[in-house]
Amino acid sequence: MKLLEQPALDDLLGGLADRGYRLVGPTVADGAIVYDEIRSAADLPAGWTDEQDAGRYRLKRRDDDALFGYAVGPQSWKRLLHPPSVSLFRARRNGEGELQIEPETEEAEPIAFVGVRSCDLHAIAKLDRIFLGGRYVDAAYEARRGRIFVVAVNCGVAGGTCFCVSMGTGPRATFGYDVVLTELLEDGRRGYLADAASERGAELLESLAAREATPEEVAEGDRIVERTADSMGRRLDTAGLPELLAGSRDHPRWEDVAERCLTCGNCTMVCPTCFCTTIEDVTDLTGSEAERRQVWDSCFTIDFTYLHGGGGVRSTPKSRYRHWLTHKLGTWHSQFGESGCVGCGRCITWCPAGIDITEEAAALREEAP
Amino acid sequence: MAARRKKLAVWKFASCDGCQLSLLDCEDELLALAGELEISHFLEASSAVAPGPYDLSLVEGSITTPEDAERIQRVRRASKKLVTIGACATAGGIQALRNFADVEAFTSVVYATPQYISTLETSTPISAHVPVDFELHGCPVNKHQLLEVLNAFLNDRRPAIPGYSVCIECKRRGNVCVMVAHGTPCLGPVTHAGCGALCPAYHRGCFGCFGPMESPNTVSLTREWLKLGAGERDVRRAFRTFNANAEPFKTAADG
Amino acid sequence: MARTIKTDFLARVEGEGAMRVVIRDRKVADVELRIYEPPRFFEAFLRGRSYLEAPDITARICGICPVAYQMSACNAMEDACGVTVDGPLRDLRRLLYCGEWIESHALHVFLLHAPDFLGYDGAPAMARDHPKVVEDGLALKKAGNEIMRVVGGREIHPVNVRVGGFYKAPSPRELRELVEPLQRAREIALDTVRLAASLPMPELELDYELLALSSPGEYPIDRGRLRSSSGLDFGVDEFQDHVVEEHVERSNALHATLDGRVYLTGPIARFNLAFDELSPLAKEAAAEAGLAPPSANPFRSIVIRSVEMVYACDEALRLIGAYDEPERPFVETPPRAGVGSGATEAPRGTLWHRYELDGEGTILDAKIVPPTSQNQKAIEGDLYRFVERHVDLPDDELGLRCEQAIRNHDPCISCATHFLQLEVDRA
Amino acid sequence: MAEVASAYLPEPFRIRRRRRETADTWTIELEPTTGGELFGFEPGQFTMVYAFGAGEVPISISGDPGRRDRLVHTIRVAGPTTRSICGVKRGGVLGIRGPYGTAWPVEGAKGGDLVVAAGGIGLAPLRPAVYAALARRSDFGRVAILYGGRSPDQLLYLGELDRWQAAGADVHLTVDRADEGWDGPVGVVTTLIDRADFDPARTTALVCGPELMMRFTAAGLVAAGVAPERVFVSMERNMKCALGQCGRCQFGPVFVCGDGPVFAYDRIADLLTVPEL
Ligand SMILES: Cc1cc2nc3c(=O)[nH]c(=O)nc-3n(C[C@H](O)[C@H](O)[C@H](O)COP(=O)(O)OP(=O)(O)OC[C@H]3O[C@@H](n4cnc5c(N)ncnc54)[C@H](O)[C@@H]3O)c2cc1C
Ligand code: SF4
Ligand code: SF4
Ligand code: SF4
Repeated sequence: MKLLEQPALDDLLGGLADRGYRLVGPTVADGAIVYDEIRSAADLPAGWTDEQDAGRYRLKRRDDDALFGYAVGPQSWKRLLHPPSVSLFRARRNGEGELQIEPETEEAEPIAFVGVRSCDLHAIAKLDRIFLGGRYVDAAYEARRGRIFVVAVNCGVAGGTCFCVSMGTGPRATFGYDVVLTELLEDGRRGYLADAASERGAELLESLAAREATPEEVAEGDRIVERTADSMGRRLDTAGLPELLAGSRDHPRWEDVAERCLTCGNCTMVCPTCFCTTIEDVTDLTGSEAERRQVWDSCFTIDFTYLHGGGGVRSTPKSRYRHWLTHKLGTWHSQFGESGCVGCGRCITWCPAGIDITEEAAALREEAP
Repeated sequence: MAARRKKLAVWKFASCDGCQLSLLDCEDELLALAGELEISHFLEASSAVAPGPYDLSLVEGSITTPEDAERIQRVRRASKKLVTIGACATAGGIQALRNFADVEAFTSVVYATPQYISTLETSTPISAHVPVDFELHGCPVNKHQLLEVLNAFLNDRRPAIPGYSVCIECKRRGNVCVMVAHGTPCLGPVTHAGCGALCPAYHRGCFGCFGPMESPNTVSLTREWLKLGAGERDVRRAFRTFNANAEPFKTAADG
Repeated sequence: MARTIKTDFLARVEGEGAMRVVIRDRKVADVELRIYEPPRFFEAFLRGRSYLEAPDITARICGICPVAYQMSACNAMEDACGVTVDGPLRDLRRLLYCGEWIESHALHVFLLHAPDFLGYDGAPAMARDHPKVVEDGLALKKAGNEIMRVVGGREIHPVNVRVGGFYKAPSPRELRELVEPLQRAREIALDTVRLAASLPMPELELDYELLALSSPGEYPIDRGRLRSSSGLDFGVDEFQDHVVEEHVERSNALHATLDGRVYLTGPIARFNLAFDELSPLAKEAAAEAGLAPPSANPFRSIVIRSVEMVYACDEALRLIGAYDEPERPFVETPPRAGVGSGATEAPRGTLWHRYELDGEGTILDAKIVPPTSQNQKAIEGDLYRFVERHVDLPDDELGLRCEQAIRNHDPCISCATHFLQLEVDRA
Repeated sequence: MAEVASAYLPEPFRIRRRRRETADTWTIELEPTTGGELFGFEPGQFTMVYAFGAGEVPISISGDPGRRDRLVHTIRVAGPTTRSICGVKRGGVLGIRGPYGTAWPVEGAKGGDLVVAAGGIGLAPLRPAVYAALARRSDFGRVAILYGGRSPDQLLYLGELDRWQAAGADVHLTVDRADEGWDGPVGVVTTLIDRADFDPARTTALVCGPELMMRFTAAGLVAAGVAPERVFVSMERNMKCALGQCGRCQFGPVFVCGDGPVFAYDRIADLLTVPEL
């Protein structure tokens, strides 16, 4: 384990840039900490934190200048690995007798993900299962995925809607990264415990002016992560959830939540594991060129389950919310052998109606009919 | 491919002209469009008028006079497909605010001699008068969506015009939610997508210019607005603007 | 013998209107410009709305010049609140307005008016013989629209305008992306002045009073006092002391007079009253086109509009060059009870708003005088004199020329109803 | 450079024959434009059929799995995409990818009786199973085909039905609404269960049709004594990718595109009763 003093962190980012990576990390924009292009540590949200609760997010000043003193931002890394809109192919025709399919090609960019939290590492692993681990491989995802460098950060504070501890997905990063950092803040001094889990990670750390961390520093790092684990904003009792949900399809709580649910789809858009898409066909005016695009979709739309003649299978908001929650916490287990939720809390924070997945699940359990 | 160019007609009823202007705003596509389609009736662009029947009629504006109520019947009869464009034609537009007030009083506010004005008491959408094949939302319509509708009708496919919320576009665009992060009341969750989540991208709340989405829960959104400190009057004003006569918004404004 | 020349549906104007000219014994007996566009009662339903809603609501009066409505409404509301918007925010407004001028003028010059001069029924037909002209026109129009899109959010009914300024100020980088297209647009505008000057111009002299905003050191766009060719000079708040609107039976619009006289606002008025304030390049272009004040042939308005496009490109580039991102995108405008008025120069003329607010900012009364209702009498005057001079033209030709004469003033009927058909009656 | 979506790329197939089955249904035979042999498939599997610019939809293969020289689909016009597909003339080209999904367990039915129950267009996905069974007729006990349509003019493959009967299948037809020429039974498919002769204890049943029809027919077969795990149904859900990646075809815990479309009834019987799942 190394200890990086402040300038070395800049060198770490600089080193990644030198190795050809575009840096994407947390930065303050439009009243939130978002993941966007950064150039150096100066673009990180120094001294900022976030206050998160159901349907509410506010940026707040910290009384120190910590660079990672906040929880996860509105949008996840999904945006970069599984972008909101992807062109699949172009088709050309000359009359009816000819159809040319031209695959769209994309040069996957080397990107360094800076400041990935443990829950999001788990989320990326879940996306991997869907796009790489099933019967078919999404080649574009694979290419993008293969070119990232992950700088994880162990969480120093828990957000008001975090529940990774319940989901077993944090707050300590245990896999899926090249380098992991723990931010130590003492007497106005910042230092970063740094550990590598890959060769290129180790190579990067070696190139920095960093010393070995002292056992006290390592212990301090552990304490910080433990403190975070003890201060989760939310919790979720996961015991027997898939069975509970399978048995709760007629639960009155679904009516109750449907009365509040806006079916706006925000939860699915911000969720780091929600992967659903639709296809849009576009043609040019002459009708000789067409394009197929894959775009993020949401199970909260009526079109999502549209069947000819019958309209949407899930025509009521109740059935749409039920599908979403049941998939996240229940049926994902039968499909992929694990939960679909990593406890990041985004769906809670970014729901304009403040609907809380942990509260809904608890209600289903407690008010079991 | 069709040997004959399909005939397009553009009609105007009570409106601001903005939606038909959207067609002229397709600067890059306009000439190609004029090549692919026979623009048979489009007074804003040309005084040449070819007789119907038209393959596709785009109708802008709402019905506010007895003459227009008759004219729309003739337009429908002359059109194989009829697509309404914009909030006026699909929901009655902002002039439907008269539906909630006394027209005579309105007339006398604006015009010195109200008896010269012939007008109905209501502003109603085209669909209240004739069958409509497709309704394109927006005040004004989005020109990319307008092109998509033209394209889809030319190619006989379903237009890719989703009925879900502005929020979905908002998140795809990567905006930070103004409602959650700024406490700004936003109509995005109950508003039909199509604009690309423009207002939140400009740090303001959506004001509903695309009308209600497919399953709008205005009751729940109203509750959230009140929690953010909006007054009931603000809620009523918000729902009672460009799509005031669209049923879900009408109900929401009535509280 | 009486003959009636009429057009039931005036094409290539914004909105719906008709024209009727009655000729008896080779003398013009009557001309009328009739607006049958259905009324939409904006002034009525503005009552009871919030002062902050006025820019978005009044924008819907007209899809061609929404920025004009938004800006006049903002000016009036800020006047009522006792707030002045200055510095970079005001510059941004002027920039946005330049976008609307370029877009609206290009639309009018190329798509609506040029076909009259070149003998086509519309731009699509004209494009077959003069593709370059139409393509240039569209490129110019697009450059204007790009400004609207970047600064305002979209081309029609921009979303970014608010009382006190904007919701979000564009970044200097976003504005810099407008520079190159605007430079190209300016070249096209210069060519357009030459092209417009070369068009065959029917003869006609107008003799009515001209009215425009005036503000020292700048061509009138977004603010100023009102000045007329007869020397009137009054504040925006005194507008109603001079301008009186009356309702005439044939029209769903109101007709205005200035101290009892017929008058004209718009490009011709601005050019004649504020020529000195044009940019050097715009002045040069005018000089090259043989255009100098006084310029009284309304048919030459197409040349003036082209000169104004050169100016608007120039001005937009100047504003972008000098842009400093403001610290906040708007200034606070706490409401207070009272009256506020505001006027700006829409592409087709002066647009005046006046509101009365209560202490909470609720609109108690609204009054909007659009350019087209101000110009309607002047347009009829033009028709009268034009038909008088050309009374022997065959009906078809006369009808077409009359329409062209109407288009000289780029009337916006959607605005005025809150305005056209041509009918010539020769008994 | 990576191809964005190799798995999403259709292969161009040319229509070599098309046949109108009913007023709104066509059977088309396709071959790869590049020549060569058709991919192998099992009865019950489907492909994604792309009509230029209009869209791409799942369509079951309705041809003989024993023949590798052509791909056969039977398609009913349900909306714009299927209208487009059915509008492409002989010589025209469509995009095809697949095959996808699970199969009817024809092999597993050997040694016992086979009941094939179909409603409307549902006979198309079952036809390959009928071909496969009749090709090895002697491997099976009784083979019953129960087929219902809304009206006589909506029944598919009428000429073939006679051949199947001749080849040793016991074919029963019914319609919801009879017309003048119809002298067969009137009623839903379930009413045919009693007419058919099979031994429930050693029967495998393959059911395909509208969801409600499948529910009642499967329940009817079970009531008649067929073991639920020996009854198979084919599900339909909105589907954009058929790769298990668009998430749309979820039916409770299963993905119709990969876990199905053919499911053993016992696996999904309770799901079928949940509204709006
Ligand atoms: C596994 C499977 C096998 C099928 N086999 C056949 C067959 O052999 N013959 C046949 O005629 N039809 C079959 N269908 C149904 C066929 O896919 C639909 O009729 C078709 O998708 C309708 O598309 P459309 O665009 O013409 O109609 P629209 O009603 O306009 O549908 C719009 C879109 O919704 C989706 N959609 C609508 N209905 C369905 C549906 N039932 N299933 C899946 N997606 C749907 C599609 O993406 C479609 O493009 C099958 C469906 C599935 C799932
Ligand atoms: S369901 Fe909610 S808490 Fe769980 S991973 Fe998705 S967004 Fe995060
Ligand atoms: S800003 Fe408005 S439109 Fe965007 S996500 Fe939030 S509520 Fe939805
Ligand atoms: S965000 Fe809402 S008000 Fe704004 S442009 Fe879009 S639909 Fe209209």
